[in-house]
This record gives sequence, C-alpha cells and structure tokens, in this order.
Amino acid sequence: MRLRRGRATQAIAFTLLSLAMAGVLVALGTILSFILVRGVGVISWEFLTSFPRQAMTEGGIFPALVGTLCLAVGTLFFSLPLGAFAAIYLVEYARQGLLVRIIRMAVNNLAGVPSVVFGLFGLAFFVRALGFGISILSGSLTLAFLVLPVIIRASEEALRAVPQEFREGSLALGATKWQTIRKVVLPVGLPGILTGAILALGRAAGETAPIIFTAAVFSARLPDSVLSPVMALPYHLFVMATESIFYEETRPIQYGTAIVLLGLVLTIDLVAIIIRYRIRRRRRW
Amino acid sequence: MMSDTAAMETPPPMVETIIKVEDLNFYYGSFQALRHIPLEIPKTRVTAIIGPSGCGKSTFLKVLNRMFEIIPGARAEGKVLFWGRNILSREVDPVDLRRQIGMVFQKPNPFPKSIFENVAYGLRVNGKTSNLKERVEWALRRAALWDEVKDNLHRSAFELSGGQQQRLCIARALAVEPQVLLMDEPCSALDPLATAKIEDLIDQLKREYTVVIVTHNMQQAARVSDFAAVFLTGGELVEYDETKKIFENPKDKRVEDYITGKFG
Amino acid sequence: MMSDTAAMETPPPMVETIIKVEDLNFYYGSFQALRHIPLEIPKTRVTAIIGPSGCGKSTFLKVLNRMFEIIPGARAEGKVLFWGRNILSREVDPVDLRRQIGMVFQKPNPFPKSIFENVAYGLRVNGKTSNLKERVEWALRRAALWDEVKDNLHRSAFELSGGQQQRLCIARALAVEPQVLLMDEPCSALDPLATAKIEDLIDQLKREYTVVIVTHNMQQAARVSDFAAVFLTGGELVEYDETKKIFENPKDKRVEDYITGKFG
Amino acid sequence: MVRESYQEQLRRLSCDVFSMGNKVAGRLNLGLRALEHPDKELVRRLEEGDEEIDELYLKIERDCIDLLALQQPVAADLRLITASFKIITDLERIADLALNLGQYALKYSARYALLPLDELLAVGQLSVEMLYEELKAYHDQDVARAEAAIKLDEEVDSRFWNLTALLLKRLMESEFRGHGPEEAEEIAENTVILLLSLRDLERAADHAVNIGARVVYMITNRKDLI
Amino acid sequence: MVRESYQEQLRRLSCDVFSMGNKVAGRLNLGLRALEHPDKELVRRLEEGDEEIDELYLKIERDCIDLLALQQPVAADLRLITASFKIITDLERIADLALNLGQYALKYSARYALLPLDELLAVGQLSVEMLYEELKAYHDQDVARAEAAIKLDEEVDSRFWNLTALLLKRLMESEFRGHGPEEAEEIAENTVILLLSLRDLERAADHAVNIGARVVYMITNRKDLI
Amino acid sequence: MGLRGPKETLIRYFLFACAVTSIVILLLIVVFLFREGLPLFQEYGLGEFISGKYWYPTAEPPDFGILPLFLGSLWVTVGALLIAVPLGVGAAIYIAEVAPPQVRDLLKSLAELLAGIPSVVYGFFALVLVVPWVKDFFDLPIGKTALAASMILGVMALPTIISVAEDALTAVPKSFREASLALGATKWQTIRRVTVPAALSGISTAVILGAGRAVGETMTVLMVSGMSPIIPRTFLQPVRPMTATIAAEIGEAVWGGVHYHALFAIGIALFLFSFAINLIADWISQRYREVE
Ligand SMILES: Nc1ncnc2c1ncn2[C@@H]1O[C@H](COP(=O)(O)OP(=O)(O)OP(=O)(O)O)[C@@H](O)[C@H]1O
Ligand SMILES: Nc1ncnc2c1ncn2[C@@H]1O[C@H](COP(=O)(O)OP(=O)(O)OP(=O)(O)O)[C@@H](O)[C@H]1O
Ligand SMILES: [Mg+2]
Ligand SMILES: [Mg+2]
Ligand SMILES: O=P([O-])([O-])[O-]
Repeated sequence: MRLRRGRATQAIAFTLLSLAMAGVLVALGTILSFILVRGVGVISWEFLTSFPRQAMTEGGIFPALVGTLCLAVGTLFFSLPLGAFAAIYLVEYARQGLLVRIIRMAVNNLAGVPSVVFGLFGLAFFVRALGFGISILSGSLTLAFLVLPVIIRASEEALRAVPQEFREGSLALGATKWQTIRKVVLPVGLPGILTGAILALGRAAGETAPIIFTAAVFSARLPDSVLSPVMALPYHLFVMATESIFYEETRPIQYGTAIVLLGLVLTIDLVAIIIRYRIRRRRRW
Repeated sequence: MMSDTAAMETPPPMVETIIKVEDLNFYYGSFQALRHIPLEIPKTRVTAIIGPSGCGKSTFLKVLNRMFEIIPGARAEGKVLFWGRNILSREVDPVDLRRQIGMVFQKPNPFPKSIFENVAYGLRVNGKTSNLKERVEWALRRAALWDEVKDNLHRSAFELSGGQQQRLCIARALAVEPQVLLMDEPCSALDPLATAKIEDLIDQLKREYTVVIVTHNMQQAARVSDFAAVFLTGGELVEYDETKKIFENPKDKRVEDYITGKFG
Repeated sequence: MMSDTAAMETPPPMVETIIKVEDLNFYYGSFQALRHIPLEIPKTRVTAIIGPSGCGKSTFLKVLNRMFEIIPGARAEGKVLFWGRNILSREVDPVDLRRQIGMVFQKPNPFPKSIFENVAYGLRVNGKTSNLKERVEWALRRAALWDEVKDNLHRSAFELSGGQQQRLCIARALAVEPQVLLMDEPCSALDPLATAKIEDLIDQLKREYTVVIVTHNMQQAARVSDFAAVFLTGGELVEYDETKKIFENPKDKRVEDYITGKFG
Repeated sequence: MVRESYQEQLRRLSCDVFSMGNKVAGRLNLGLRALEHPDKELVRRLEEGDEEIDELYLKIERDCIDLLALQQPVAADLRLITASFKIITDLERIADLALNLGQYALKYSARYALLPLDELLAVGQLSVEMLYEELKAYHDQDVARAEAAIKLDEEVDSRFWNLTALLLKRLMESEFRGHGPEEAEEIAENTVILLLSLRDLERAADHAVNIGARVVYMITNRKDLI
Repeated sequence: MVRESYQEQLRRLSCDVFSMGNKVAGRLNLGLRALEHPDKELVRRLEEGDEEIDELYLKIERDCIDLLALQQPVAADLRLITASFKIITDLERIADLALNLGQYALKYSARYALLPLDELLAVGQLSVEMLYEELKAYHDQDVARAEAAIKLDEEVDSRFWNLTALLLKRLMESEFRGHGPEEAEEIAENTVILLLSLRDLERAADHAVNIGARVVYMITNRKDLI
Repeated sequence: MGLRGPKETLIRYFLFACAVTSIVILLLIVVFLFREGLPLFQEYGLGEFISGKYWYPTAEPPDFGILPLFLGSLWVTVGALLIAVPLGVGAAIYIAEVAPPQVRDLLKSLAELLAGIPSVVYGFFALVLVVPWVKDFFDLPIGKTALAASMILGVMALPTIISVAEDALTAVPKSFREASLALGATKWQTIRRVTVPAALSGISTAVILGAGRAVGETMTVLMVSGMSPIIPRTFLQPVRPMTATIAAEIGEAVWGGVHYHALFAIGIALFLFSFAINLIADWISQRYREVE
C-alpha cells in the first residue's frame, strides 16, 4: 500500500517529539549522574553524622542535615493544618462570591511570588517586626507561607476529586455537613492532601533564598530552641560553592552535600509520586 | 381528537396521601424551574415523574427532601406537606427530614468503603449503632442484595457490579428506615438486566415504602409505576393520574403526544 | 417451549452483503472478547447489535473499522470482508478504511470548534478542501441538522443541545462520504425527544448508508433496525435474523429469555 | 414531529383496515346480488376473492403484531392497533358470511316466493350500509357516525324477526301445501337457505356493530358498547 | 429471574383465559342440557351467567391492553397476549351461542321428533369436547393436543350436514304432512329451532377451531391454521 | 443551615478563618514590602529607579537604577524559554500522545523529579559543569554569563512546562481523539488539528508559568549569572538579575538604609511581575473555560 502523504509528515513530527523527550531525559540524566558520580565517594556514615571541622573544610554535615529537617518539619507544622482547613473551606463551604474569588486570587498570587520575595518579607516581618530573629521559627514560618499555596491547591484538588455523588449520598442519608466531610470527603481526599504535604516538605527542604535572611547561618552548631538559627543543607552548599574561600578545595564536601540534599528531596518527592500513582490506580469512581 | 382541558381535575388517587404538594414554585436564582405544582403522592405506591429533559423532574425530587438547599441561589415557595407538616418551613431540620425521605441517585454512588460500612453509614451518623449487624443485614435483605454479598460484607463496594452497587445504595437508604424513597433515574447507568432487577425490587419495596421515581424511560415508567405525573417544559405539571390511564388514555393532548413520541 | 438449537442456520438476509464477518475471534491480551463470530451485514439496512453488558458489542464495532488498534494488547483473528476484501489484513490502511466506515460514539463528541469546522474536519484531513461549503451543507442536510444551524454555522458546537450535537457528529461522519456508519449506543446520553430524532434520522440514512448500531435499549433496537444480531455473554453471536423475527419469534431460548427480560 | 416512520406505519395500518373493510362490504353486496340473481360467475368471483380477504386479514394482523412488538405503542396509537386487530376479525367473519350467501344462492331456486326477496335484500342493504358507515367512522375517527350506525342494528334485528316469522307463516300456509315430494324438498331447502341467509345478514349487522363499538373505544377509550 | 411481577401478570392472564374458557364450556354444556330437558331454571341460569362472561371478557381484554401498554411484551409473551386477546372473542361468542341454545330450548317442543335429539346433542358434545381440549392445550402450551382437537371439526361438520339433510328429509316426509295448521306451525318453528341450534353448535366448534389455531400460533408462531 | 446546633457553625467559622489567612498573608507581604521599599523613593526618585541604567548601591552617591537588573532577568528568562518551550512542549506532547502507555507514567514522574531538584543543586551543577563548558566553548574570559544562566534556567523551567502542558493535553477528552481517528485522520493530524488546539490555552499557561519560574528563580542565577550590573548586549555577557541582586546584597545592606530600601523596591517590582503573570495565566484559563 502506498505511503500516504500524512504518514511521512507524521514520521518526521514524531521523530522531533521523541528528540524533545530525549533532551529532557538527557538533562535529567546528566545532572543526576554527574553529581552522583562525583559525590558518591564522599558519602559515609561519618559524613552524615559528624560536625564540620577545620572551618568547614573538613568533616561532615550533621548540623546542616538537622537544621534542614527542623525547618522542613516546622514548615509543615504551620502550613499543613492551615492549608488543609483552608482548602476544606474553599471546596466544601464557600459559595461563589467576591470573597472566594479574592481568596483564590490570593492563593494564586502567593504561588507565583518569587521565593526571594518571601525571604524579604520574612526578614521584615518575622525577623524584624515580630522580633523572632534569625531562627528556626522565622524560617519555618516564611517557608510555611511559601508552601501554603502548594498545600491549599493540592488539597483543593484532592477534595474536588472526591465525587459530588459521595456528598449527596451522605447528605441524603441524613448526615450533617461536617459528618459528611469528616466521614466521607476527608478519608477519600486524605491521600491527595498528604501528597501535597509531602511535596511541600520537599520544597521546604530544598529552598534556599527564603532562609538566607531568616534562618540559616554558616556555623557549626546545633539549634537549641526554635529561636536559634540553624545550618541548612542548601545554604551550606551555596556558601561552600560560592562564598567560601576554599571553594575549589572543598568540592568533595560540596558534592556530598549536594547528593544528600538531592537524595533527601527526591526521596520525599518519590514518596509523593508513588502515593499519587497508587491513588490513581486504586480509584474506581 | 383528545380534549385539551381539565387534565388536573381528576380526583387524586384513592389511597392515603403521604406527601401533599401545594402550589409549589421553584427558582434557580431568577430562573423559575417549577410552576404552581400541585401533587398528592400516595402512600405505598410507586409514583413516576416523567417529562422531557429540563422540565424540572430532578428539581422536584430535590425539593421533597430539601437537597436543593446545597445549590446556591435555589429557593422553593409553596407548601410541601409531609404527613401534614410543611417541610419547607425553617423549623423543619433538613437533616431529620432526609432520614425519613431517602434518596437514590442516577449513578450508583456507594462510598469507597466496605459493603458493610456503606450500609452502616447512615446508622452511624444517626447514632443508631446498636444491633448494627442486624440492621445492616435487614437492609441488605430488603434490597434483595443479601444473598449476593453475605459472604463478602467486608469487601469494597466498588467490587460490585453497577446493578449491585445501585441496590447497595438502595439498601443504604433503607437502613435508616425512611418512609419515602426518592429515585432520580436510578437505572439510567445500568444495563437492561440490572435494570430489570431494580424494577423488580421497586415492585417489592412498594409494599412498605412510598417510592417516587424520576425516569427518562417512558417504558420504564409504564412498567414500574402505579401513578404517573407528567411534567412538561417550563416546569408545569400537566397531568397526574394512574399510570394505566396516562398510558392508555391521557386526557391532555400534549401528554398524549409526549408519550406516543410525537411531541408537538 | 422453544427449540434450543439451530439458531444460526437461517439463511442470511436476502439483500446484498456489504460486510461479511467470518469466524472472528478477538482478544484483549489473553481475554477472549469475541468467539467465532460469523455475520453478514446487509447493505443499506440497519443492523442492530444487542446483548447484555460486556458481551462484546462495542468490541465488535471497533473491529469493523479497526479502531481496536489503538488499544494496547488488542488483537483480532479471522476475516472481516468489506466488499470482499479482508480489512484485518496488514495491507489495508486503517486510515483509509475509517473513511469508508464512519463511526458515531455513545456520548456526542464534537470538537471544540465551530459547527462548520466540525463538519469540515474530516474533509480537511482528507485533503478534500474543494467545495468545502457545499460539502458541509450537504452533510448537515443529510443529518437533518441544516435547518437548525444554517444561520449559526460559526458558533461553537458546544452551544448545541445534546441531540443536536449527536446529529452534528453524524453529519461530521457523513461528510467524508462513508459507506457504512457504525453507531455505539448513540442515544444513551440523550433524552427521549432527541432520541426520537436520531431514530428518525437513522431511518432516513438507511436509504443510502449501511448502519450498524449497538444499543442497550431493546425497544430501540426493535424500533430502528431491520436486522438484529444478539450477542450473549462470552462474546458469542447467538442469533442473527430479521428484527421482526428476533422480537416475535426468536429461535434460541436464551435470546427469547433475554429479550423478554427473563434471562436464565 | 418525530417517529415519522412509525406514524407512517400507523397511517398505513388504518388505511389497510379501511380498504379491507371496503372490499368486505363490496363482497357482502356481491353476495346480496347473487341472491337476487343467482349467477355462477358471481359466486365464482366471491369464492376466489375470499382468499384475498384471508391474506389481507393475515397481513394486517401481522402488521399489528409487528407494531406491538417493535414500536411499543401506547395511548391512542395502542388503541388504534388493538381496535384494528379486533375489527379485522369481524371483517373476516363478514366476508365469510358473504361467501355463504353466494353459496346459498346457487342452491336457491326463486320459484317459490316463500319470502319477498327484496325485503330480505333490504335487510342485507341495511347491513352493508352499517358496515360502510362504521368504516367511514373508523377512517375519519368520527364517534358520532359510529354511534349512529350502531343504532341501525335495532332496525335490522326487528326486520330479521319479522321476516323469520313471515317465513314460518308462509311455510305453514298456502304455497307449501299440496306440492309433490320433489317440490316439497326444494321448498324445504329454500326455507333453510332463506333462514340461513337472513340469519347471516343479521350476523353481518352484528359484526358491524362490533366494529362500531371498537371505533368508539378507539377514539374515546369508552368500552360501554363493546 | 427478573421482571417477576410482569411474569406473574402473564401467568394470571393465562389462568384467567383458561378459567373463562372453562366457564364458557360449562355454559355450552348447560345449553345442551337445556335442549335435552327444557327447563326455565336452567335457562335463567344461562341468562344470568352471560353478564359474568361479558365482564370477564372485558376484564381480560383490559388486562391485555394494560400489559401491552405498560410492559412492552415481545416474542412468546406478546404472542400469549395477542392470542389471548383473540381467544376471548371466540369464547365470548361461544357463550352467546350457549345462551341462544337455552333460548331456543324454551320454544322447542319435543313432541315432534324431527331429529334424533341425541344426535344433535352428540354434535354439541363434540363441540364442548373440542373446546375443553383447546383450553387444555392453551393452558399446557400443548401444540399436539391443540392440533388433534382441531381435527375433530371435520367430524362436527360432516355430522352437521348429515343432520341438516336428515332434517330436510324428515320435514318433507312422513311426520310433517297431515297435521293441523297449529301443529304445522309448531313443526315449522321446531324446524327453525333445530336448524339454528345445529348451526350454532357447528359454529361453536368453529370457534373452538379458531382458538386452537391461536394456541398453535402462540406456541409455535405458525399461522397456517388461522 | 441552621438547626444543627452551634457545633456546625463553629466549625464553619474556624475553617473560614483558615481560608482567609491567604489574603492576610498576601496583604502582609504587600504591606511589608511597601513599608520597607517605598522609603527609597523619598530619597531616590521613582523615575530614576525605573529608568536608571546603573546599579551601584555602594558607590557615593549610590545609583539605584533597576533597568540593568530588569534586563538581566529578562534576558535569562527569554533565553530559558527559548530552550524550555520547544523541549518542554515537545516532551509534553510526546508523553501525552506518542509514548507507549506503559512508559507514560514513568516519563511523567521523571519530568517531575526534575522539578524536585533544589535550585541550589541546579546552581551547583551549572557552576561546576555548564559554566566551564560555556567558557571553553565560546572561549570567554568567564563562563558565568546570561547564556549559562539561561541554559540552566531552561532546564529548571522544563518540569513546570511539561507538567502543566501534559495535564492540559491529557485533559482533552479521549473522545476527541477517537472521533478524529474514526474520521480517517492520522495520529499526527489528530494531534496537530485536535488535541493541541484544544489544549492550547493550557499550553500557553504552561509557558507563562514556566516564565514565572524563570523570573523568580534566585539561587541558580545568583551562582552562575556573573552578577555584573550592566545592560546586556549578548548572551555571552554576565548579567545581574533582580532576584540574585536581592539575595546577594541583603546581607550587606544596613537595616533601614537606602540600600536596604532599594532591595525591597526590587522586591516590589518582582512582586508586581508575579502578579501580572498570574493575571495573564488566569485570564487565559478563564477564556478557556468559556469555550467549554
Ligand atoms: N443548579 C442549577 N442552576 C440553574 N438552573 C438549573 C440548575 N439545575 C437545573 N437547572 C435548570 O432547571 C431546569 C430543570 O432542571 P432539572 O434538572 O430539574 O430537569 P430534569 O427534568 O431533571 O431534566 P433531565 O431529564 O435532563 O434530568 C432546567 O431548565 C435546568 O436548566
Ligand atoms: N480495553 C480493554 N481491555 C481489556 N478488556 C476489555 C477492554 N475493553 C473491553 N474489555 C472486555 O471485553 C468484553 C467486551 O467488552 P465490550 O466493551 O465490547 O462490551 P459491550 O458489549 O460493549 O458492553 P457494554 O454494553 O457494557 O458497552 C468485556 O468483558 C470487557 O470487560
Ligand atoms: Mg434530571
Ligand atoms: Mg459498549
Ligand atoms: O360469525 P360468528 O362469530 O357469529 O360465528
């Protein structure tokens, strides 16, 4: 059978599309493998659990790891309940109206605000105006504001994906609104909300700009309260790679830090992706 | 050839009336979806609501158990007397009302829980948690589903077939012991076999319950109902009578045209 | 009371055969969805495919225009002769085939384009861009939609009602001048009025086209088709005959039970 | 307007019944003419035509069942079909009676005027007229006409009884007495023939009444006349 | 098993027809007994019962139409309904004939044995038997039985013609001659009555044949006998 | 809804309060940005800020012209989009339409992994690999240029573009595709004439959000853009985007000083950009909804 004109065009087009896909994969592969290959030798139990020594030119990254975890958990502590409840209001209670439009606009805008602006805000508000100083608290709150839209949107999406029929079914059985939400909507939407929370966690762990001015320091101590400043992996990597005097010499530590940061964040994301994949596969409504 | 008038003068059915609708008007915002509806729904009978798309059938059902309240801007005027009490009044708690007037939807909508928990749900939210097992079994039996699921009560409701899911939804509604069961096109998502089973079930249910069923399928209305109310576009109730009479000798020419498929 | 045998022995319909299916087997991966189907589809007649859910009706349609190929793991064995040529063979280009065997789906699925562009689409992808306007008008007339849309050809197709959308989809399929029109439950998303219009249209179309329609609605199959093929669970063709005969005197007991709603 | 082909089928059904009815009425007329002027040719035509009527009958019945099976008729449509379904039974019976008349005619000899033949024929004419009227009423969906024609049956009945009584009287009286055995046999046979003809005509009128009742039912759903 | 209540309705329809048939057959028997022993009481019972039959007829017809309008029957179910719909017409006619018999009986005087009454009654018995058989065939969906019973009609027909011929012969021959005018009238009337009774019994058998044909059609969809 | 006691009402108010927090936060951000940023204009004219060609905050007198910073952001963003749009949209189409279904989920997850990589890691990667490569390839004195920043930003914008565009494509009902194929269109014709047009607004949104990501990105550009506050003429020059400027200088700026206020003024500018981008994206998807 003759090869139709359409077929040739199609072959060319598909080749180009495959090349684009390949490009993306190559970029990802290069980044991951480059850092992995260079840095995997550095990773050891000791690297993870010891303090930096010799003015940061040797030793491990323990305080940075701890600091990042503190910040991430703190972020979630503030943003998850707030975001989830806000989403519940938006999806379940809000009637279309000016106020809701404004809330939605606010969420969208928050999502688009560059992280460095959050940093500025955190500096002006938490650090200075509220007097929290450069601390875990300031950093967590700043990051919490940063990831709030992520959580609200993910939660909203998860709640909206709960079919309206479930709500109608519940209400028609004589359940109150809150009973309906608690017993039917939330259980169904929860995995989705958690996915959003986990993604937010990853984001918080990896962000640098907002914490530069609000939480992070380049010193080798563990935090002793929520008002202490902390080391953080991304900031550590940034400083080591650009501002430290010995940046050539400390490359191995930089690769190691990059791997740990990458590993931490990607593991968190991977968990989210897997959860989401399983929700999709399980869903039958 | 058929008289155009006086369709509504027929005396209401000679059985006890459970719901009496008087001069019901319904609005979605400024759009009037139902106009001056009078209707007496007889107890322990199947009343079918038929009519062309958009004539307000679903809306009418939503009024009966006040489910319209979850739609923003929707409002009802007139009276809907349930055992003589106007359920549209503010004093009637819609949550209580919905326990007495259950509803089954177009698409089977079991909760993503086990079969058992689906049926138990209504009981739990009503605080009727004593004898849960017995009550669940009772409801499943009523819905003619017990034999098919009794060994799998703890499997997910989604593993059931569409028709079984719909019967599960009926069981779920029955569990809270309503007096009236509203059904909005309960078979339109089902195949003929499952449909036949639901129709059979409706036939059994009417011994104890009052059933109001909306259906697009004229033949189905003919098969299952004792009384039929024909709504026509604009939200008017044009004729209400025994199903036999509607299908054999409708009084209103428009109804005749509608059911014979001529229409206008 | 009815004989259980020899349902398939009836001679095929006494009109020209346009599609002849011989010993068709169909698999989704390792699941066999159709078993040894023989069927002769008569030209310029309406052939209905009926049967319980999951018996392979949609699958059968998808074989006729090779739409099954977009499903991973799906594969057909046997012969489907279209004017004597086996369309399952590798040499037949499915793209060409689908121009000759058009398809209309369950839910109206116009493109998010204007009414005009919807109908013109098939012509454009086929490079038939001369006389576009005439061809579009011709197709819309054939689909009994012209009068309703002729003043609004450039409005979005989504502004049409469900029934109009479905007729638009039919017009779109007709524009590429197919010989056969496959319809998979084309009315199941429509209300009775729109359904009646489509049924009327099918009645007109059969003067020029061969129509194969899958329907869940037994009454609809009775109303619109000249021939009816009854598939039963397991993907078997159990009886194929004139619709009248199927509905008045089916030879196979299972078919009798199926169409009378007894089943088993 | 939708479901066109179905409406078309209903119209055709109604036309078919109407034309079958007219054919049957024509045959009843033919039967009467045969009685008036016994004529082999006429009777042959009657005999031949019977098959056509039977075929028509079967065809229409088939059409009715097709419609019932395939179109799920309700309301007026359903009444049209069920009424037609029954009307054709009556028509078919009337056609049989017409054939009977023809067959009697051949055996009848006009020699013995046991009855004034034209009075008998007048009863027949009345029956034919009733039939025509009912058919028109059926065709035009005209209740008044159907009811008016039904009323004629009283006239037919009373004439039938009068003529029967007259026949008996005549039989007893004059003409019958004093003929030879052969003639007596002929007279007896004629008596039987006249009696049966009368009876058949009266029954034809009964069937016309049935048809009328069906027409009334079809249009108004009133069953009081059935 | 689904559509139970519909199946139940069909079963009930079939039972109703069967029981109406049995009533009608009983009435035909009653008519015969009335001929045998003319008895005012018997005839009164016949007259009273007629209304019941008419009501039954109307009820069953109503049921058939309800089923057609509400249940969209097809295939065997549809044939059951249409067959029943026609069968009850025949039954109703038979019941009318039975009533006729009773009415004739009152006018009949057994004094002049123009015919051996038991032969006439035998024809009647045969008709009754045919009817019973067809009813059983209907009830049990038994084609063979229906067809066998239809065959009996030939016997009925031949006996009917024999008896008619006999009646004519007798009328011409001995007994009739030489009676007074009064007696002559009585004889003439008896002749008419016997003739009509015979004819009615023959027609009852015809109706039974019709029923049989419907039963065969209902079960097998064969129309050759109709 | 009334009658069910105070509990339901209480819950409702509580949830409402949570929802309103977003507005409060946004307002707080506005208030504080302006409170700290506006004082700049008392000392330094708005016009000069916007159109000034020089950014020398520590010079005497200091120059706070945002133009070079703005252009720096613009160049890297445009550069990033030149890389990310064809690659991202192409990959999105590939994933949604061409890839065999078994690998579709995998590809999408991989693209999302790209989004998970922290920006500082991108920056680090660019620093150790891209920058030297640019330097060597173009034979430049320094590799930290707009090009290097664009390249890495391009990769960083990919996941946003792929993910949003792919969602838009997947959201095109399957029925459109079936209809097109059933009309005798090839797969490519279907993509080009039906699927992509139907998803076009979603794809545009993807591009705009990608641009937003590039504009707002801080750490990477801080590490590889060269940080030279000149008005760029070619991609091979170092630039100093707005975000990076803030991050680099806030530590040195004296709290309450002019420089400090100037950095907040940049913050205001960035905030307004993000606001505008959101409006556009919203507007597009709004229009899209009307078509449906
Ligand atoms: N939430 C709503 N807001 C505004 N108008 C509505 C709403 N729901 C329904 N309507 C309108 O009210 C009218 C009646 O709608 P309803 O859903 O009751 O019709 P229906 O008879 O159930 O139709 P169908 O047979 O298509 O389900 C329609 O014209 C519809 O457009
Ligand atoms: N893509 C698929 N992959 C695997 N199995 C499939 C697929 N599509 C259909 N099947 C199976 O093939 C059988 C026939 O399906 P098909 O859709 O043809 O049924 P149908 O007769 O059209 O049913 P319905 O009336 O519900 O549309 C069913 O058992 C179904 O589960
Ligand atoms: Mg509705
Ligand atoms: Mg299907
Ligand atoms: O024609 P009949 O029904 O009276 O025999």
